[in-house]
Amino acid sequence: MNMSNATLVVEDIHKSFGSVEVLKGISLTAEKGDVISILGSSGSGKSTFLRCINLLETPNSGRVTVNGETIGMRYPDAGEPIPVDRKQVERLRTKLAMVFQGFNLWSHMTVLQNVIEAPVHVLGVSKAEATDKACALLDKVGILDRKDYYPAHLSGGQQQRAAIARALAMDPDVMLFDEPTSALDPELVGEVLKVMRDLADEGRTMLVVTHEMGFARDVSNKVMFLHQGKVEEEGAPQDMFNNPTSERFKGFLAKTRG
Amino acid sequence: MNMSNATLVVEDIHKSFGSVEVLKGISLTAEKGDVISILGSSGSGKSTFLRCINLLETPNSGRVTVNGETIGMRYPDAGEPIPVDRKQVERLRTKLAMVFQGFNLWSHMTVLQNVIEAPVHVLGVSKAEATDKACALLDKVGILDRKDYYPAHLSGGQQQRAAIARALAMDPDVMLFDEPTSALDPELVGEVLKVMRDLADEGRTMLVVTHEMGFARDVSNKVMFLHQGKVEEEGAPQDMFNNPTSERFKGFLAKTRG
Amino acid sequence: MADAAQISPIQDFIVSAIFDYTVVVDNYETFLIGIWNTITLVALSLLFGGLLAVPLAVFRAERHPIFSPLIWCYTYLFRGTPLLIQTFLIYYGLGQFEVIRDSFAWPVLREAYWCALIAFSLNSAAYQTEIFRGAIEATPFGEVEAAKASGMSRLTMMRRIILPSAFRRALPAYSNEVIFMLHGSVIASTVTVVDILGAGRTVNAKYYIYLEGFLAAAILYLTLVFLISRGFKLWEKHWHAHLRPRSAASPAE
Amino acid sequence: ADLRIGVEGAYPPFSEKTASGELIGFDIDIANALCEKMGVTCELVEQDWDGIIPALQAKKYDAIVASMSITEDRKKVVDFTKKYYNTPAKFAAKDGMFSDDSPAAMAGKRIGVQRGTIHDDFLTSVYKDSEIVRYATQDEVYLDITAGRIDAMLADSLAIDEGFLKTDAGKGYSFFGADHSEVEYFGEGAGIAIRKGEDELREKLNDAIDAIRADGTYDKIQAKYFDFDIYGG
Amino acid sequence: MEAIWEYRDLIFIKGGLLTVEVAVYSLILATIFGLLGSWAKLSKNKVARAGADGYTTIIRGIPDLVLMLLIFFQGQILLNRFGESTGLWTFVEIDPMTAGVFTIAFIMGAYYTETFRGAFLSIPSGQIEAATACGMSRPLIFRRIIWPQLVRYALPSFTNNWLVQLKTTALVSLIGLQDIVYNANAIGRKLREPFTFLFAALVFFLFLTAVSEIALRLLERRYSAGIRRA
Ligand SMILES: Nc1ncnc2c1ncn2[C@@H]1O[C@H](COP(=O)(O)OP(=O)(O)OP(=O)(O)O)[C@@H](O)[C@H]1O
Ligand SMILES: Nc1ncnc2c1ncn2[C@@H]1O[C@H](COP(=O)(O)OP(=O)(O)OP(=O)(O)O)[C@@H](O)[C@H]1O
Ligand SMILES: [Mg+2]
Ligand SMILES: [Mg+2]
Repeated sequence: MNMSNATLVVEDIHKSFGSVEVLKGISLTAEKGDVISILGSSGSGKSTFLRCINLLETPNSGRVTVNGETIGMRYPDAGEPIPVDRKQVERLRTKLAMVFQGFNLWSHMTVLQNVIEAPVHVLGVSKAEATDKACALLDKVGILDRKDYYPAHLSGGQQQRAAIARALAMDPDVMLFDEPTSALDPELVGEVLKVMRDLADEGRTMLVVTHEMGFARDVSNKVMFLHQGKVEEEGAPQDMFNNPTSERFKGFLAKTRG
Repeated sequence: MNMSNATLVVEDIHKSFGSVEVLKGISLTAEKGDVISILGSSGSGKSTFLRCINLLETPNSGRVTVNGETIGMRYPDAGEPIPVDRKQVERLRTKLAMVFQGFNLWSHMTVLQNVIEAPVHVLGVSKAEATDKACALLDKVGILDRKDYYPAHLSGGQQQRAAIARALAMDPDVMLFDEPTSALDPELVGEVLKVMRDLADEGRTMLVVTHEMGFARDVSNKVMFLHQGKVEEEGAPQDMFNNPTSERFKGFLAKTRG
Repeated sequence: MADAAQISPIQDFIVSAIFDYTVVVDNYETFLIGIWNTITLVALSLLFGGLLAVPLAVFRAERHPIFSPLIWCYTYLFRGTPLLIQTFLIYYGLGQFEVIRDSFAWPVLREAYWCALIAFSLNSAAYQTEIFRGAIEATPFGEVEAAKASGMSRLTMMRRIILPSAFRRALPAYSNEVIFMLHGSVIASTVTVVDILGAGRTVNAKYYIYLEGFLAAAILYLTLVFLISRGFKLWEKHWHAHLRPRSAASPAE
Repeated sequence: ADLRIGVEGAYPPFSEKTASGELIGFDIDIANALCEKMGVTCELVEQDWDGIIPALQAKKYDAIVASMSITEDRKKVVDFTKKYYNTPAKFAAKDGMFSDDSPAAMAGKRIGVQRGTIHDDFLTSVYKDSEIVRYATQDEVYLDITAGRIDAMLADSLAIDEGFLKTDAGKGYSFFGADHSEVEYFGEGAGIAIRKGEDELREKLNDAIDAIRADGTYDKIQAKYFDFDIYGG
Repeated sequence: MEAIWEYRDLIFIKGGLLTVEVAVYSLILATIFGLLGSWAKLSKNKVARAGADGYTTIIRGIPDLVLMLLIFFQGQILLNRFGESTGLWTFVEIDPMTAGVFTIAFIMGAYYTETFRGAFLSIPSGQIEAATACGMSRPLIFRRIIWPQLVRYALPSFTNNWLVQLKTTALVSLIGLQDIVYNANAIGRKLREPFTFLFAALVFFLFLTAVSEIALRLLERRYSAGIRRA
């Protein structure tokens, strides 16, 4: 596998919960600037895959390499594998910013505080600098005027945009999105998709689990379709959407269009 | 008004909440075996009217006569009217069994206990006799196998059928239904409507507040349409549904069909 | 005349219920000492109790395999027995042992005030541990994940995300604990500390009376509770801005 | 019971409790003897010292036999019978710790005393430079002097002697300074307190005191506890 | 240890029994206060509501020991004066037992008031309507529909309050009631072994709490029939 200048390489990830194998060997390579959409029906393992990448779930086997640095794992005889070096995991997580379906903003902090929190307390950026940058980012996602609001006082779309700003504030190499719009009312989906589209245009590397076919087709340059923990089909969006080869993906498309 | 052999006669009920008059003089006569559907848009006063009949709400004026016996009311100079004789109200309530939208089963009792509760403790029937009869009724509504379940462990449709059995166990002269199916998932509505249809076929006297046009049209022999606390139109279902005279009822039909 | 005869017993009754406030005013210095002792005792035991409770609560919430059961025993012991006995044990009980009387700790333990403070702090720590543990365990799971995903170490996460949000959630329960601690602090008066009740007892004993000292104490306590409740309401209003419904939407500050 | 009598229960040798919870002591015996003389049945009610007068006022009992000194202050709130004994108050402390008991010598020291007693009044008025630590019962004073929480204590000399110095715990402690019986502070001896205005009861009690002194009952009781005359001059 | 054995009767039998007695009597009375209080708080009558609010505010504002001392002394005096001035009675004794039981009940009643109020509000109002619609009388509704559910919803908070109440009984020792704390303290003082005796009392309380906790949890399980669990 050529990983010379790939930003993120994920190799042969397996993951079981108890006796159920949820991921059965999934690999993925993201070059700089790639926008990869991950599709699949509910329960196919999309979230689990994304969470294995930044080790929110510990994969049973497989390797994750970020910018050429592979996360070291130990495999004890009994029990779950453990990362060799906690610090390494924490450092690499700062490179892999994640945006959750449920926003997960810290509810006791204002939007601005949410955005500067990790830069200041994880990266060690000065507060003034972090604040300047945060304001720029909040402006970019269009909620600068809400910077002193608490999350509970924002609409879902605004909360998700704040969460995106929070992720961007880490200057991540890869952004991971797990169904960023599916907890939103239909009217609010648009504003979040627009921000994501802008990010793609900027050349950000992004992995997006989504049910928004429009986004997958128009914005991403690679699409990956998961089924029962395996990659059923992958390729460029125009090929996949116009000439789906696998029966399952055809069925999936039919259902989501219907 | 001829009330010789009418089971239930309601005359000129007025009811205000605070300064808002919700019922502006409503009358109704139910002969034995009548199935009367009460229609009307939300807020038109259907529930309030039903609740005035068994004095769950105290009407400001008007008379309710059950089987020839009129509920005596006192009208003090200030404040709400009061029933002259609590015992009379309690006795007549046993003749007017009510089935609520929200089922309102007693959650600390099993289905069987719910059904025998009032016969044993209000009518003074022996427990053995009440149990026999309850089992027969539960069989009739099709949930005899669930008799020892607690309400929380039943589906909505099963709960509503238990509530109907509870009402039937009182051998009421009139059954009052307040939107008995509207809190149910669409799949469960059918099973409750079927039970109600069977009751109508048996010749039970029933007053049914409902949004189920099919039921009103096919099962009832009288329909009453309320609008803003007044009877806007009433008559036989075939006349009313085929040739609605009032504009408002026409509009209502158009909306519910659409 | 008949009226007067009827009124007088009632008047008599009422007059007998009125208390002689001059003895309280004359002894205001004793009461000032009492107020000072009560307030410092309550404040310090809450503070020391809290300092102890935070790490204990973290160990409990993380279900540390060794510490967690030990801490459970500690909280059970202190929550399951009367504060009165705990205080007596520390004040009268420890003095029973020569080793303790000869030890370095004795200069502290020989002071009634310190004994009360130690008993109250240990007791309050047990209650506060349970309060904080509940609050920590109630941290929304997603917020913890978000913290992990942004590369925070466990310590940073605890310090920046979990504890601050837990403290805010604990506030209503905490205000109750403060009031219960104030209630409990009267036990100090049974080990010679002149707290508010102690001041009342001293004044009572001085004049061979019963009502005035206790009633003055009751009024002082009532006032303190009122002030504490008010204080917490304001604090909550400020600290719970992030929880208020959206209708009250307004920027922080 | 015809008469209820308040007693203290933690002031040996005048009143204390046995393992089975029975009250014993000089005050207890005197109370019982008086009742017998008056020909009434009595009930003894235990009450901590600092509530002992309030409880009398509240009619929880009708008389107090608890080594209560007859003083002017107390006479303002209760009536007294004649005295039934009179012994001086004395300071006690660790052997050799103090050589005299002048206020100057004891300045800055902690003196333990039972709250609301004449000893408390005396210390409060005379020993202004000492720290006075007040206890609910005399037993607690003994406990804390052995624990070293207080430097000295002041109480009735007999009580200290019998209740503390002669016990194991009192080894190494002794009296110091003068006998204190200044009438302005210590009154004219211990009497029986009753509610104001109940003269009939007082006269009956006075007669009974005279009677037990006359018929030798008093001496018998005294001999049980002391080897000298505590009735005083 | 031998000392404890020698005094076992006085401490555990007499004292311990008295502690339990005070706790149980005051529990019964406090439950009644609590029911009355919650009824008043939920009633439409403004005076009743204000009275109940005042009651709970005062109790929350004044430490239990202070209240106990006030009631023990001043309560007796007021009762006497009232009896004398109206000529109804000359003396009704409030012995330490009555005062202790009454005071604890009065204090805890305020907490049970909130317990029962909360429990009452948890009963879906529809169930009461359904009972009314069946022709049940109000006492019947209370007995058959409200009470069993009230017990169920009140139990968790009731358990907490009971544990507090059990510990509060220790305070009766301070008004001269010879419960386990009083006896342990007095004997410990006399024998100069206060730690030994107080520790015995501590263990006794630990035992009481553990037993009642287990018993109430079992009761809770029994009464929660029909509740859907997450
Ligand atoms: N913590 C867990 N423990 C046990 N099973 C789990 C856990 N997390 C996920 N699973 C199971 O793993 C499978 C894949 O879950 P996953 O959340 O990855 O699916 P998904 O593709 O994201 O679905 P959706 O579109 O519904 O979010 C599911 O069957 C799920 O039940
Ligand atoms: N207890 C009450 N207090 C004040 N207003 C009430 C009360 N109950 C009902 N109302 C008002 O009376 C009006 C009629 O209410 P009612 O519940 O009878 O309507 P409905 O026809 O049953 O409507 P729906 O179809 O929504 O159940 C409404 O405006 C309602 O807000
Ligand atoms: Mg998912
Ligand atoms: Mg309705």
